[in-house]
Amino acid sequence: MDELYRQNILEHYRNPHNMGTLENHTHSHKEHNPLCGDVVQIELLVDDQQRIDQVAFSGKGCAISQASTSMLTDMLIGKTVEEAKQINKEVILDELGIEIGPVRLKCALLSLKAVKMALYNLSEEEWDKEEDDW
Amino acid sequence: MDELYRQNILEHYRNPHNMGTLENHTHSHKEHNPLCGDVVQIELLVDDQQRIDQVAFSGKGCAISQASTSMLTDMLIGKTVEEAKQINKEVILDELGIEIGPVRLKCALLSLKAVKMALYNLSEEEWDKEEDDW
Amino acid sequence: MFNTEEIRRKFPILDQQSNGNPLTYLDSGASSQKPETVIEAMNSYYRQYNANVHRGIYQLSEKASAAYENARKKIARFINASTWRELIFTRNTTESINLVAYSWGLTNLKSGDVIITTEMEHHANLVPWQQLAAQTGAKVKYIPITEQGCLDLTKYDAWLSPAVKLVAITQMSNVLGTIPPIKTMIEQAHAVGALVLLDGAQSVPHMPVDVQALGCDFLAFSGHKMLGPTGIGALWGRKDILSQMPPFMTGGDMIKRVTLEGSEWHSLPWKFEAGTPAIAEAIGFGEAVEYLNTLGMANIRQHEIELTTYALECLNQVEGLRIYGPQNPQERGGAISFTMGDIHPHDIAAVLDGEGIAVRAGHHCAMPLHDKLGLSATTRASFYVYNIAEDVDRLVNGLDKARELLTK
Amino acid sequence: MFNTEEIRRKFPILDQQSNGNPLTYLDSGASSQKPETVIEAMNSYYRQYNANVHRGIYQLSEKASAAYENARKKIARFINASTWRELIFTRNTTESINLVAYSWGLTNLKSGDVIITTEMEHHANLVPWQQLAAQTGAKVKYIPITEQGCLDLTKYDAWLSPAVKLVAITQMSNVLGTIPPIKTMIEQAHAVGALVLLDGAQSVPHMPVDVQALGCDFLAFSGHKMLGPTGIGALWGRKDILSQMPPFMTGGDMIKRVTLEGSEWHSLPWKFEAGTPAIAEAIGFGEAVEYLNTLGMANIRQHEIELTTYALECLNQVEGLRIYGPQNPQERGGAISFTMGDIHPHDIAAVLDGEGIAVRAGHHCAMPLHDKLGLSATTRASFYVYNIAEDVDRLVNGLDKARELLTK
Ligand SMILES: Cc1ncc(COP(=O)(O)O)c(C=O)c1O
Ligand SMILES: Cc1ncc(COP(=O)(O)O)c(C=O)c1O
Repeated sequence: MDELYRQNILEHYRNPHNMGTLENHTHSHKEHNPLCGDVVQIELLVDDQQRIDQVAFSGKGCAISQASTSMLTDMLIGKTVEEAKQINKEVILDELGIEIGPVRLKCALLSLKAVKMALYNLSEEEWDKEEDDW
Repeated sequence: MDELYRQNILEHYRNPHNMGTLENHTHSHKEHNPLCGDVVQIELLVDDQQRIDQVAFSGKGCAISQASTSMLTDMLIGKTVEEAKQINKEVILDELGIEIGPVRLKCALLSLKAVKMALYNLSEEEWDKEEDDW
Repeated sequence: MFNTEEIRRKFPILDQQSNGNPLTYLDSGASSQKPETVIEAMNSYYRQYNANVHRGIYQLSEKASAAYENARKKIARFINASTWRELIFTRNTTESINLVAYSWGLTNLKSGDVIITTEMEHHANLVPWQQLAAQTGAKVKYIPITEQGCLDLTKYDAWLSPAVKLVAITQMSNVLGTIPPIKTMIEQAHAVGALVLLDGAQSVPHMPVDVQALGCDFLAFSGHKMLGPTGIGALWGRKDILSQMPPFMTGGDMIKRVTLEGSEWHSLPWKFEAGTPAIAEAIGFGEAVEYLNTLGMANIRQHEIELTTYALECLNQVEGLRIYGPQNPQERGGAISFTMGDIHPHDIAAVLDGEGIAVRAGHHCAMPLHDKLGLSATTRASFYVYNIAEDVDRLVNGLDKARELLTK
Repeated sequence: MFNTEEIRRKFPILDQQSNGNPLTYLDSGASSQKPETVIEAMNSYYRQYNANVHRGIYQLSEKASAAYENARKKIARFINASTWRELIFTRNTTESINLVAYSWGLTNLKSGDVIITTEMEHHANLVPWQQLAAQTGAKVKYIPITEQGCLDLTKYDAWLSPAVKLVAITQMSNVLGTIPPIKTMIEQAHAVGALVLLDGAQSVPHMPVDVQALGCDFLAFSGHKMLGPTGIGALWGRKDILSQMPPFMTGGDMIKRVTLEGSEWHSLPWKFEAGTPAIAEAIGFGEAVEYLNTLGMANIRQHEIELTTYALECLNQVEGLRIYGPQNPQERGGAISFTMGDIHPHDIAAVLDGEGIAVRAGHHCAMPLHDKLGLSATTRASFYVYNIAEDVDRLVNGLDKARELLTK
């Protein structure tokens, strides 16, 4: 547990970055966590050069999902959409820096899923493939 | 096994009593064993005094069912219908004189069920009650 | 009288460390632990007389058949069925309810008919009725809950009419703990000609249940929540009703005769048990019921009332903690769901896990209830025969720790 | 290469006396024995990390969830599924087939459609289609068998047409042992747009099965026939087809969202797994598959071909004995059904039991096949990894004894 709520996670949880809404967003998506009913809403402003200028998120969630969303939004700003596509499960888990069980994995990846759906309309099918291990 | 195929059972199996049909029967019933598809056909001649004068059986079956049917027909002859009603599972098992597993029990009791159905139209429900233990 | 020390010795699993702390298992509402006797009963089957049942004419199979059918008898007697023929083995409560929805529901319901259930049901006693309604044109009505987490029976009274064909209610809520006044509700339902199905997933493990005294028509429950193995549950139904119902699944073992033109069904209960059954699991379930009998269901209920009383007392004093469901331990079971400030239930559960305390966090398969409560999730602690006051103390300490760590 | 002595040591159950004789288990076609590793895998779950799966945020539950899902992956890989999402846990083959009949069948079949199956099917792959036909107005056609116990494929060729929506056939007969030419039959079915369901209850335990190589659409099989526990089976289906199918049973765990107005379903495979699954059983099943992999399915097939060769040789010499099914061991599995004079199969089995030999007698859940053969019952001996030539010798001796005792 003490492992799970490491300082970096607690900091993002207590003071999440990029929380709020973006009036002038170009992309957005709202994603539910089927396991707990949590919701994250992601809004992005992508410019003509396909670069992510601004990101904001809102919604309810546990510390893990709030922290991972906060970290993800930091990562996204300044990246191109192509670069953002490279962000995957491993990148998020690295950033969180904790070992995570299968249930909490959904929490940790909820915002990543929302971003992918928002940016390039990833299908549930394709998301499953990203998440699935053999 | 040697227990199961005791001499008395083998004798009835090799030379079953009252095998055949009764042209002038007053009651009859054909019963299937759902476990093995065996069939026994029972025919009875009951007189005005409600006494069983003659019994005959036909059909296919294993040694246990053939022997128990043969023994049962012997028992029935001369009994009144009321007396015949008293014949139950225990009587048959006593007569066979062997310990019998749950599967073979169906074989041993097939003809008793047929007789009860023939004589007084016992319902499946009532038969279940006779056969059921708690 | 209720010797928890002795009881806990039968559950060696409880005697382990979890994240460096002694395991405090408070999730029996989801699935209970199993005593050694249950595990050993299954091992004996697998190691000594493993064989398929019903048709084998050899020692192993005859022994297996007898054990399987004997387990059925034990469980039938446990709920005071009038005959073991009324006891059908299923995988779990969910399958038991689906069996009724498919077999009884599809043949007996039509457009305009009404199914009454409640807002506090587990999805298992809710989604099958929604599906049945969609298929038949029947309508589902949900008895609302009051502020106190009880059923608002004025609605029930108002809705009862000859159009109501089925009342499907839980005998004990897995979230609120609520025990509705089932007996009266059954009488009222019968008065308008409706059948009553009880979801006994939480009640049968935790209190004496007598189907004849209750007068219900169906009762569904799961082995794994009552010291038994996974993969086995039961549907009890009144014989006259079950006899009229068509089979649910078809195949081997449930037939009397098959030809290329059609089939005749086997008698009860086998008509509803298609294919090789969960043999080891039935045997384990029978053993579980035997052990529950040894403890005595009234004693178990009493033990849990005492534990719940203590838990409510303690939890009510935890800062920011709010309990959902009745506060009177006599009117509720030992599943206690709560929130604590705006700390997410996932986080509470995770911090507790770090302390070795196993609780559940989420919607507990009762999303409509959580919607009604305006919550997406709660944290739930639930008790069983092996739980002790110390478990409650540890929970309270863990909650304090969670508050410290996670309050913003 | 195939070290039966070593294998038998993993099955201590075989090392027992039955009626005063060493046990000779020849009924694996009905249910196999389980190696210690399978029993111990389940015991570990019950004794060390027993908890419900999927939602628990605590160590035991996370470990249980991982083990459950890991078992699914092992089994999916065992039949070479392209993703584990195609592997649905059921109770047994029978439920797997019923799932397809209810979910796929009721939504896709209409009056005039045709289902092709065969005369040699187990009731599990026959009665559900009869029921489905009765409900939808579709028609079932049965490919007849030849004198040699093979399928009369001229009929299959003749019946194939766009009206055929489903071909449901066994990959290995549990009575005759017959292995039909599945791959060609699948290609032919697909050419007219029909789907193909394989009953793999006998094939998956006894030979390599690769669903991608076969190109079938559904495959049903049971854990208990392949060294796994009772209470667990599997349905494999092609993802694109499964995705389109409505759920079968509904309740907890298979939903994404439930409101009083309706529900959204969870993704594959959970959409088809309602309620608490058979957790210990899935874990045991996964372990069984692991052990089969160690032995190697091709080796197992080879071992059984050798044993069947020897058994056919010996049995063909037994006075009055008649074998039903193909005589070429390459074209058949190791289930050998026979009659001996007019001695009733029950009596043969009972005499053999007295010698410690476990065989099955009856219609083996294939009444239409027995009708066709003009029999009400046969005696069946069936082999698996732990059987040896000596078992065949004992069987032959036992048969001689039965003839002596029971010839009139
Ligand atoms: C060919 C075949 N299909 C189906 C079944 C049914 O399997 P289960 O009883 O495990 O559902 C069996 C086993 O008896 C079988 O041999
Ligand atoms: C009240 C209630 N009903 C139904 C169920 C479903 O039980 P199972 O998952 O064993 O089918 C549960 C258990 O989660 C429950 O608590």
